[in-house]
Amino acid sequence: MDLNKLMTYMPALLEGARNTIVLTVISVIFGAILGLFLALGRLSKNKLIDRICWFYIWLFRGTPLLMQLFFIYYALPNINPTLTLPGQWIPALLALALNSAAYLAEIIRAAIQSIDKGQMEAAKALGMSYGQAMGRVIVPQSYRRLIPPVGNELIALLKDSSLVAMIAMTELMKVTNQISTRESNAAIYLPAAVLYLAMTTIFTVVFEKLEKKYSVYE
Amino acid sequence: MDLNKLMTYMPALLEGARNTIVLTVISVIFGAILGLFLALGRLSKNKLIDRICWFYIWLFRGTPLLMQLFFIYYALPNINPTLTLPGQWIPALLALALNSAAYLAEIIRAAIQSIDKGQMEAAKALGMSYGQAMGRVIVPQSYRRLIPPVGNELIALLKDSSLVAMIAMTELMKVTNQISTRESNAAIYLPAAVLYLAMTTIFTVVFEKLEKKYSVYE
Amino acid sequence: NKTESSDSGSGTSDVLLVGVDDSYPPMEFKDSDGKTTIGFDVDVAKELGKRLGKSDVKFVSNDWTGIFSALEINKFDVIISSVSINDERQSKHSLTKPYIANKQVIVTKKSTTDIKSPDELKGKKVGVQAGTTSEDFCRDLIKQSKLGDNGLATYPLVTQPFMDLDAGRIDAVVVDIVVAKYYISNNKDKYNLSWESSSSEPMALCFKKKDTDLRDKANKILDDMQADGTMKKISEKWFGEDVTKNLQ
Amino acid sequence: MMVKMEKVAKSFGSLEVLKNINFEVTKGEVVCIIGPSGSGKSTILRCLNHLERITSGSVYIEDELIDERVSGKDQLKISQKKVSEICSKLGMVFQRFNLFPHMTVLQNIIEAPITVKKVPKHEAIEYGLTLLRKVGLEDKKDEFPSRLSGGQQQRVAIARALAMRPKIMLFDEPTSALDPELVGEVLEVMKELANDGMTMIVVTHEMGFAKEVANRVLFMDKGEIMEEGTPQQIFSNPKNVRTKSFLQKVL
Amino acid sequence: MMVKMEKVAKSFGSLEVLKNINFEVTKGEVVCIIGPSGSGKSTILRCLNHLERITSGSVYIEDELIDERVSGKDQLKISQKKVSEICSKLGMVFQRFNLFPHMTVLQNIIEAPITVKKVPKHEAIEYGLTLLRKVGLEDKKDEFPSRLSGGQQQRVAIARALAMRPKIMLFDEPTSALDPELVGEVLEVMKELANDGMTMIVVTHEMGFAKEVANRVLFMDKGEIMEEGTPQQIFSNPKNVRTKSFLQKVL
Ligand SMILES: Nc1ncnc2c1ncn2[C@@H]1O[C@H](COP(=O)(O)OP(=O)(O)OP(=O)(O)O)[C@@H](O)[C@H]1O
Ligand SMILES: Nc1ncnc2c1ncn2[C@@H]1O[C@H](COP(=O)(O)OP(=O)(O)OP(=O)(O)O)[C@@H](O)[C@H]1O
Ligand SMILES: [Mg+2]
Ligand SMILES: [Mg+2]
Repeated sequence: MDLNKLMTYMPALLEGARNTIVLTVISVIFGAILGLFLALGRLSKNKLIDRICWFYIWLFRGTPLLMQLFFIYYALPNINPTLTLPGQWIPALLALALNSAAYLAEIIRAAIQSIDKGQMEAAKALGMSYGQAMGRVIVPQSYRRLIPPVGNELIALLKDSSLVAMIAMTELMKVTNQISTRESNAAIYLPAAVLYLAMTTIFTVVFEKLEKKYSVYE
Repeated sequence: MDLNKLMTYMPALLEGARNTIVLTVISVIFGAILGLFLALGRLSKNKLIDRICWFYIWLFRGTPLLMQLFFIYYALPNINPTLTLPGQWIPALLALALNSAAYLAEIIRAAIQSIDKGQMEAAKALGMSYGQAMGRVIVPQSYRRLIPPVGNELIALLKDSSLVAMIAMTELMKVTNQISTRESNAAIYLPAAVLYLAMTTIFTVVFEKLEKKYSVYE
Repeated sequence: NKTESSDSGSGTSDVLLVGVDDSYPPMEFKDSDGKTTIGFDVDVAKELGKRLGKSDVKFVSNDWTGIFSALEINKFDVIISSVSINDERQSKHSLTKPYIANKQVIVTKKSTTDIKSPDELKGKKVGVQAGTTSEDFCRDLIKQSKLGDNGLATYPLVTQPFMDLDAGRIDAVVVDIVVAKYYISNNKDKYNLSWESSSSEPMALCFKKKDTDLRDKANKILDDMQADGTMKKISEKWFGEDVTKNLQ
Repeated sequence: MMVKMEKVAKSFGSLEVLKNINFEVTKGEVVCIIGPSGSGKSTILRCLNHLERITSGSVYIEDELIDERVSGKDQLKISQKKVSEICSKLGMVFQRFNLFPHMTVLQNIIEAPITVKKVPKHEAIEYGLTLLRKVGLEDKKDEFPSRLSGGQQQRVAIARALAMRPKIMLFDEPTSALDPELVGEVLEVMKELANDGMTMIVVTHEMGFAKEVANRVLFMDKGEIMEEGTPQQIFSNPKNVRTKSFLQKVL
Repeated sequence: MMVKMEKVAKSFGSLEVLKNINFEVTKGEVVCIIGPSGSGKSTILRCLNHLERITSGSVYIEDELIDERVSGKDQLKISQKKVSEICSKLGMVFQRFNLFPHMTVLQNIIEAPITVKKVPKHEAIEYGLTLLRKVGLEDKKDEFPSRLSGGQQQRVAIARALAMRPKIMLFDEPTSALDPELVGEVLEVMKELANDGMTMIVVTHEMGFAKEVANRVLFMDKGEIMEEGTPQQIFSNPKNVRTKSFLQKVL
């Protein structure tokens, strides 16, 4: 593929890459919020809450993201038309966020559990309630340990988000496929791979910076 | 979708599931072997070896598996016809193994680095060479810590392996897509999701058993 | 005063939403900017939109897998994306009358000389796009034992069988004639059109099951377009000939 | 009576860790608990501030019944608020300091008064600085714990416990994670506290400290208090054979 | 001369950890090294068996030059084989035991003789059992280290070091990770070793042991040997002010 042609395709590729990034970042943010609640649920003394959260995680980690996407996009409206989510962005974001929440929940739980038990004891001995101890002592300490695995999850999602092509969203992978059928040429996958590499590398660097920032007290 | 129809599709689904499992397990085995060498390379004092392994990992984790599949399957023959890999299984296994090797390398490296530094010191103080210390003391201790993340990687691969549909291989996801297109009905995704859940659950249980077995000395 | 009552369901909006799998040149694909959707179906859709009194036509790019489900859950009003007519689709959706005649063809490499008809596919490997009538065609061949059980490879994208033909993993591609012609004209010294089916295989616009009124209106418009030469014009623009004649 | 345990027993599953524990501590008393590893010394302290719940028996703090159980069943409803109140009467210092690593020294000290006791921030800071001066670390107030030596960290931990204005201080082997030359500075702070009249229960292996500061020494073995007496009685003239053999090993 | 260091200096980056270290140990001698945390005691031991490389100076083991460097540059080529040989002359016991957790006690002991020295397995087992008897743990030979108390683990670690039939034993605070009542059993084994005539260099905070067993005591501070002498000289009559203040804190 010559350079001229590549340059004409570049805006489309870049727009695809932008959609990929936006999808990924927004889903991770919502996924992390839901994941935190799931993680706290898994650590809860209430057996029922623990079980529910366990089931959620089991279900969403045990089935392919693609099926979850399909389910939310195609099957929900079949079950009941009022469950039709408008447009492409909302079902795509919902599926990605629900999926990553399951992974992030386990990451967050591991980070919380890796905090020295002495910290919870010290907090309790000072009279803090479980909630205060979690909120003021345990969870803040887990931030730094969360950064590397959350970064990995974000990068995994960056690549998995290509599956939303299946539900009519246009992101980098879909744009690449479209161009490749036009050209009947696999060479277009090369610039797309470079764009993916660039995105993952940038995210990696950002997360390494963040990690350094949060290690001041170590 | 009524039960009768489901039963007629069941053999196809099961065959798809079998292919999924075979693909996954074989790729993880080869991926782990390559990953171990990459991990040792990353820990090597030789800067060049370290750099090469780093680059490999960066490249294969930074680009989507789908692109790696495309490259191996469609682009290699373009570059040089002698690079054409025969059939579907070999290129599929190659791509999955190369991809998972990058992830497993980082997992193995982390496990090795998490072994108390005192172990290497004790081994060296007893006169062992670096290789002896690694082979007899450090790596065997890392097995137990490897089991949970390798289990996760295997389950991730179980789901990612659905991408081989791109290179005309038939596995569970593809079978499901074909049936759903033919039937114009998304309900077939339900039994497929159940099969995926069954596979991930079985792998999870097996890995938990393994972990328990390897913790005798703890 | 028909118009008041008959714009049913999703057709009520001022914009016609058209579902396309826009990786199927020259029927529907991306322009050289990689963004604009163009092709024969696209022009037909635009004309349809105009004649339906819509202010605009928007294209929703949906992968072939799932495109029919997406239609029935209101993601768009109509699929205009090289939908071949078959019983399955007739029963589950509302298809118009044929608007273009399609045919299955066999494409081989220039160097291949031993495949001149489907009868010579025995022992060969054939590639098709998954879920298309080309796949159905090959499955029939398998049933008739004209093609081996392992002789069929299915791909998500229509280009992929051509790439695999290049790689030498398969011996022939079975594909819609319009697509075949597009790829052959782009790679004149690479591919051969080895065989062309005699029976033509009509394509239709595909509406939702419940949108029969809209389908009927579309049928009328298709007739008009045929009659006033619009179809011929569009066809000649994309194929250099009129492939919209002689539809049964 | 500041602290009283009556017929306290504690099991973890089938493992009996405490058996029929009875003891009292009066105001201003310094009681040292000694005994071999695993004998249940830490568990006694942890049962006082509800870090562990007793299996049966009764526990009183300042003559108030704060826990009563019969074979694992509560005889007494206690709310989180009540537990907080008990905890703020009891200051606890751990072997491994357990400072909050993500907070500076001063933040460590003011955290609990502000969040638990709702003390206004400026007041908490003022008292925190007074306490830091007392343990000789005012200049370290803005350091993170990881920058401090073990001895300094333990002194901060003492200040943190004191910030809740406890009536009784519990020390669980406060010096055994310290390098030998740092042990002295922590014991010094503890001696001062004792001299100020603080009621203290100290689990320790520092026999010198026990001899010098304790009013009473308890020797524990296998979950029981085997012997109890003044430091002279215990160290110079132990009656129980197990006390004798333990002291032989340690002294 | 079993061990000799001449003008040894060691830096980590810009941090000078050892400065102009000179000392000798003769056959059968027991030398104790004492001093505050961070003074470089461990680093001396680690430079002897190449766990760290010196920055400049010379090191001799059994009168053989085994390391010589001038400002970080090797003056001497040493192969991995040579390093193994040096290590098998020097047995090292660490503060944190560092037993191999995935091997049983006996496997821990025979591992190095078999893989490094290529001793036949049955011979290694036989000698291993002899050593286990010596440290009083023959009945634990098939246990994993995690099942042993700290004191037992440290005795296994000593047996593991002895299995290589070393000429010199190096101990780096062998008892400071132990509960006080377990210290005695380890010191007992070490005393026996000394009585058997083993050359030993012991970094320790156990002043009692140093007084009783050492032929010579070195006091280190800030990377230098500040004072050196018999236990009497050092403990009863320290000349250096820093020695005095250190001993005051510790005794
Ligand atoms: N949470 C727990 N679950 C089960 N067993 C426990 C738990 N906490 C303590 N134990 C056991 O209870 C016994 C007493 O423990 P405790 O910590 O009170 O002893 P200790 O006298 O403080 O010993 P040390 O000097 O080692 O701190 C030990 O056998 C210990 O293993
Ligand atoms: N690998 C290393 N990198 C950088 N600095 C080091 C390293 N190892 C030791 N040091 C530093 O060298 C100095 C001396 O350390 P060393 O462990 O020899 O002291 P020590 O006398 O054994 O102390 P301790 O009683 O705490 O074991 C310390 O300041 C330590 O921080
Ligand atoms: Mg304790
Ligand atoms: Mg040291």
